[in-house]
Amino acid sequence: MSYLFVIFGAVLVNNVVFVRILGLCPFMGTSKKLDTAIGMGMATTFVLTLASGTCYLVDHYLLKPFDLSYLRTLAFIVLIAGIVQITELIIHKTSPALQQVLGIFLPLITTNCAVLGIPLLSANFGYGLLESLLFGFGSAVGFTFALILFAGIRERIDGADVPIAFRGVPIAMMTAGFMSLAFMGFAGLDRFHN
Amino acid sequence: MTSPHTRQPDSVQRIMITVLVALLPGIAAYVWQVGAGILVNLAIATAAALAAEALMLRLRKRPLWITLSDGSAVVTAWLIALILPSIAPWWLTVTGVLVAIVMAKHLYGGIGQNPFNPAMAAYCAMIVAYPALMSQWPSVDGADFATQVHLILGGSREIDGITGATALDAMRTGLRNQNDVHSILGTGVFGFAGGRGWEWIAAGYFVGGLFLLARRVITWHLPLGFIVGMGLMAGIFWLVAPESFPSPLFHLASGGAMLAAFFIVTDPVTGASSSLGKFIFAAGVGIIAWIIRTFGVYPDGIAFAVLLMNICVPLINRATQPAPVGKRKSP
Amino acid sequence: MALNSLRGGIEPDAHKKESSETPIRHVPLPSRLVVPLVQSSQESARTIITVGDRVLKGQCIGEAEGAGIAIHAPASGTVAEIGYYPMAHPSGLTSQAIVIEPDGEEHWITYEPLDPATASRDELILRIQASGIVGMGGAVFPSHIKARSKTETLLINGAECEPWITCDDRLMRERASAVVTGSAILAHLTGARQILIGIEDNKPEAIAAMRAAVCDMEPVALKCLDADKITVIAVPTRYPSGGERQLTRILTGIEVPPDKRVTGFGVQCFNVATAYAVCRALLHGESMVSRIVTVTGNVERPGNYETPLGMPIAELIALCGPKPGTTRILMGGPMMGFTLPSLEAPVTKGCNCLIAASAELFPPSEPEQPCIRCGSCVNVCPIELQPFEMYWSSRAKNFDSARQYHLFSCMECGCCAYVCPAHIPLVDYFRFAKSEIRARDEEQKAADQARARFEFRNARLGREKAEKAARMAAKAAETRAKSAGEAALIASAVDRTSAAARTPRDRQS
Amino acid sequence: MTGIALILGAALGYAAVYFKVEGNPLAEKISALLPQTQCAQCGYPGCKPYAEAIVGGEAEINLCTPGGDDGMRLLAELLGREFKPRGAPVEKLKIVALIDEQTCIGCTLCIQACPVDAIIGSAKQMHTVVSRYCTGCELCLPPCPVDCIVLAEEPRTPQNWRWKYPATGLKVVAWH
Repeated sequence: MSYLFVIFGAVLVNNVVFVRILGLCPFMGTSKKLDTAIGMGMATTFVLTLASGTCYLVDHYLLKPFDLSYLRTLAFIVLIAGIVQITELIIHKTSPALQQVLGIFLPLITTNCAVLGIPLLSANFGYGLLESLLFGFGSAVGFTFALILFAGIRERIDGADVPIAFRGVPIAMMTAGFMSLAFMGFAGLDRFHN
Repeated sequence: MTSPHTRQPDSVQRIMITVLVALLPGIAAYVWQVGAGILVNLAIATAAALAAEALMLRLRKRPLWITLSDGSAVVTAWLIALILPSIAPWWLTVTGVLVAIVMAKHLYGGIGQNPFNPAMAAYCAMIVAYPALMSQWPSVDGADFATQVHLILGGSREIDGITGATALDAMRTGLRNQNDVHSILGTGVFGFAGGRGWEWIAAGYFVGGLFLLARRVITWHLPLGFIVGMGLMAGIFWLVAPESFPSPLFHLASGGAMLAAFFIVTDPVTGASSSLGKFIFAAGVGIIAWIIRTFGVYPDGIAFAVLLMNICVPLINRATQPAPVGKRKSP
Repeated sequence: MALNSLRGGIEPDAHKKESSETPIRHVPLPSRLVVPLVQSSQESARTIITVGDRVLKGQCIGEAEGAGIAIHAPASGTVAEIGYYPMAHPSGLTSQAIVIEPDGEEHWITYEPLDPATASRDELILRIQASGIVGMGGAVFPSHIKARSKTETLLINGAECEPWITCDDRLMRERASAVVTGSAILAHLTGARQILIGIEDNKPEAIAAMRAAVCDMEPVALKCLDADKITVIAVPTRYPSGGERQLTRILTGIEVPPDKRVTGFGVQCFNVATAYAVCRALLHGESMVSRIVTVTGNVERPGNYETPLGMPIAELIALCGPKPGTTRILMGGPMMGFTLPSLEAPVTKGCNCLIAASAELFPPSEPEQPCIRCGSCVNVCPIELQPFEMYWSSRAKNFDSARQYHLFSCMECGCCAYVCPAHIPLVDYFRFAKSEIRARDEEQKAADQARARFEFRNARLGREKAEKAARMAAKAAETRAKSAGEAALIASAVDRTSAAARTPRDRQS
Repeated sequence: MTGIALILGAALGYAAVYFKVEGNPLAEKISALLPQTQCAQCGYPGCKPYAEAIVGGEAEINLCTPGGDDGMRLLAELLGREFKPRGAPVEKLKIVALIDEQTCIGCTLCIQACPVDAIIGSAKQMHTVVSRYCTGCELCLPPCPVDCIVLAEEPRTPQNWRWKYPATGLKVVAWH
């Protein structure tokens, strides 16, 4: 049950975008179209789950035994950079259009605070391997979820008579704000866990 | 001049006025049970909404009169006034109206183009910003008209004896204190279905809603979806553990449930487009509202639930787009 | 017989009585008749006369090209001119037309009548094409194409659901026997086993006349189909029940997808006026030279007029006495018709109705307001589309999205715009989006073709270059081989003297 | 740290070999969106080279004149770049070249210049433009020694006539 709450909490209650306000760069950048959003979400899910697991392993079996926890951030950054590179190569091979669309953003996953933040958070929470993986996966699903919903709304706003000063990114930011407001409604739903 | 060259006499204005008329039974019950203070709030909200609408139309260089007179701003204003506590200070109402009209509505292009329900966005923003003020509800017969007006106009908020816990609050506090539903319902706050007095207001909204259905301003999918969604969740848990979960009737009669079922989820602009989509949308609002009421920290989850389902509308529309004649898969 | 209900639809004021109570009147010949070469939705006809020729009424003046139809002189007289005249089309463009000055003698030239029972099917169908018969409901699709395909059930469309129009009503009341005979011949041609004649129940006289005609069928018709295979059905009055697909659904329950023809579903649908024209052409040898036009609205003498094709619309309207306040003339009904850009345009085969519009009868539309997605349009759409979503996409010029909402299934019946409380001209947006998308598709096709041709040319140039290079290389090699041979001779002579002193590498160079 | 770096380096090296990408399918996609007039107004010798230049990052997406704003919008969408409108879109009829057959001397220079082989004719014979294939690229104009080629709009017919954007009280929404 507590595993379920980890996922539930990560997807909805502490949604990485709307509540933790992490990973806004790809959130704004890749949400113009639903297809792009789904692609980016899947890429992030892949990277983030992998990164959570790998980071846990490195943290638990390498850093902690040798008392190197102060290197955690550094080590995680290197790990994530490597994983992102591999992901990029794979996407480059398998889906050229996605690669081009995500071209600017894939390297950015390296510096996507969500991808670094989630493994760090789970290290701080003292999660085990499975929990770390679930937390990483849940957060990434939350990210994807947010991205897809946001893309849907943006596609609709595209047709709206938005004041010129607010067209494009400003109204998207407003929308993200309203969505964040809506997600605040879930506050307190994760108190059964912990 | 292009076809069709003839049109049925109908207008957005007529639709909006019908909605306003349908709200009257609920408002009458409100005045009867809680006091006439709500009328002051309604007036303040209406004035603020019309002023904000006019200002925005002017700034955006859009035709002023035709949109101002369509009544949509008034509907938003009335809904905000009805979901905010009727003794909320005037500036709270005005701020809420501004959030609704300026931010949630006009920044998206005005009537018909906003993805979020303006009134609900205003409620959420207000409850996040002013949680204390937003939970001070007048108790039934607790304050006379003068006191209510005094409070609305920003008078010192000595509120002991004037406010009372709403049914949802009393139920939540009781349950947190490990009391069982039955003993909580025994306290004086509750009437035969929901909060004492408030259930009549809910009944007023219900009557108004039936009027809207009869006038074909709304379709049955939305109210029924909401009632089924909320009723189903409440019903399942109530049947399993009646001592810790109140009945579906309680949920549907308290808080803004009836207002939501007939006047809030039925906002066509921010809702789903197909019949099936409408049902899913409304049921989702009912389910999420119940979850937030039962497990969340906010007193009534309807506004958050509506916003959350507003977010899902594009996806619902995509998933439930009906096939045209002849394109349907044969059953 | 159980009827299926039309989905959606509206019930606008019928305004039928204005024109339906007087018998069909004949129109005096005008001084000039303008006969466009394009009279169907297919290829235009090929002129076979020259200016100055004398022609007889019903004489072929343009032969059918491809799937198109022949055109005929609507009156005897002289060919005065072949020139460009305004079309009865919302664009106001001109098209090539033959102008005939009638001599007033009305000398007919008719074909030999055919007996459907003995004439071959091909012969009959060719006659339909040669007589210039097209769908008279307004779509002007050549009837010979439809008659050629075999079908189970023949629908005869007498619904006439558009307000104001009564030409089919009057035709059925006065000439029911010929309509039934034409229908029976069409059933014979298409091999249909039964005929369903659908007439809206606001035309009780027409229904009665048609039923009487079926009971008392002519012998020639009885040779084509038994009377008990013909059913006259009163359908509920509800626009657009007279749409081909809508009537098909009402009478047979078959739902035809918007991108397919009804023909593929064992159903074929003809207008009553088309059936009448078939009867005249086959049994009397008369080509199509006139049609019944309802003239109504803001005129002194509304009614139905048997009008020679090619009569300038302005003259026809003038005959009916337009009242002051007439602002424009509508061609077709108020739901799907259009404002005529020019009254010089002639009466054509698809011209079923002319309405003189005034501000009282057709008040100008109120200003458009933003869509509130109220769903009224969804409720009335007979094709079960979501017009407001199509509108949202079309307005934002988001054409891919518009197509996803099945924009091309829309038949522009106008029900959505009729009920829209925000007074949005929805159909205008749909027409705009459709023509933009079509133009884009055309451009895309042209671009694909250009790319293919460009790449082919590049390949060709490359090949030519390679061939040239190869030729040059071969030539060079030949020359080199020649000189190399000479060199080799010398070298071999040298070699023999110093072979022992050289490495193999040196020898290669 | 060094160990981690080594392992990752090895993995990357392997991946770089294993997932090596051949060719560039994106250039094909871009090329498919270009109008294929082969007019070279973008500064590249044809639509395909321009597409390759876009992929290579050498060229902006707003160089294609015949493609217009709509074409650029499609490119911006495909590539996830910002669309920068260049001005009000004008509805244009297809433009095709016409050879004045009286003046033509049959020099075949235009035939060689035509990128889509839309001009037929042989030496000393009069040439004709096959308007169905002509892209209106104007490349045949400069080589003609007697200036006998003009560009003309195709005539309007009900088939290529377009319905206008409805004129209403509301403002036209530009799709950004």
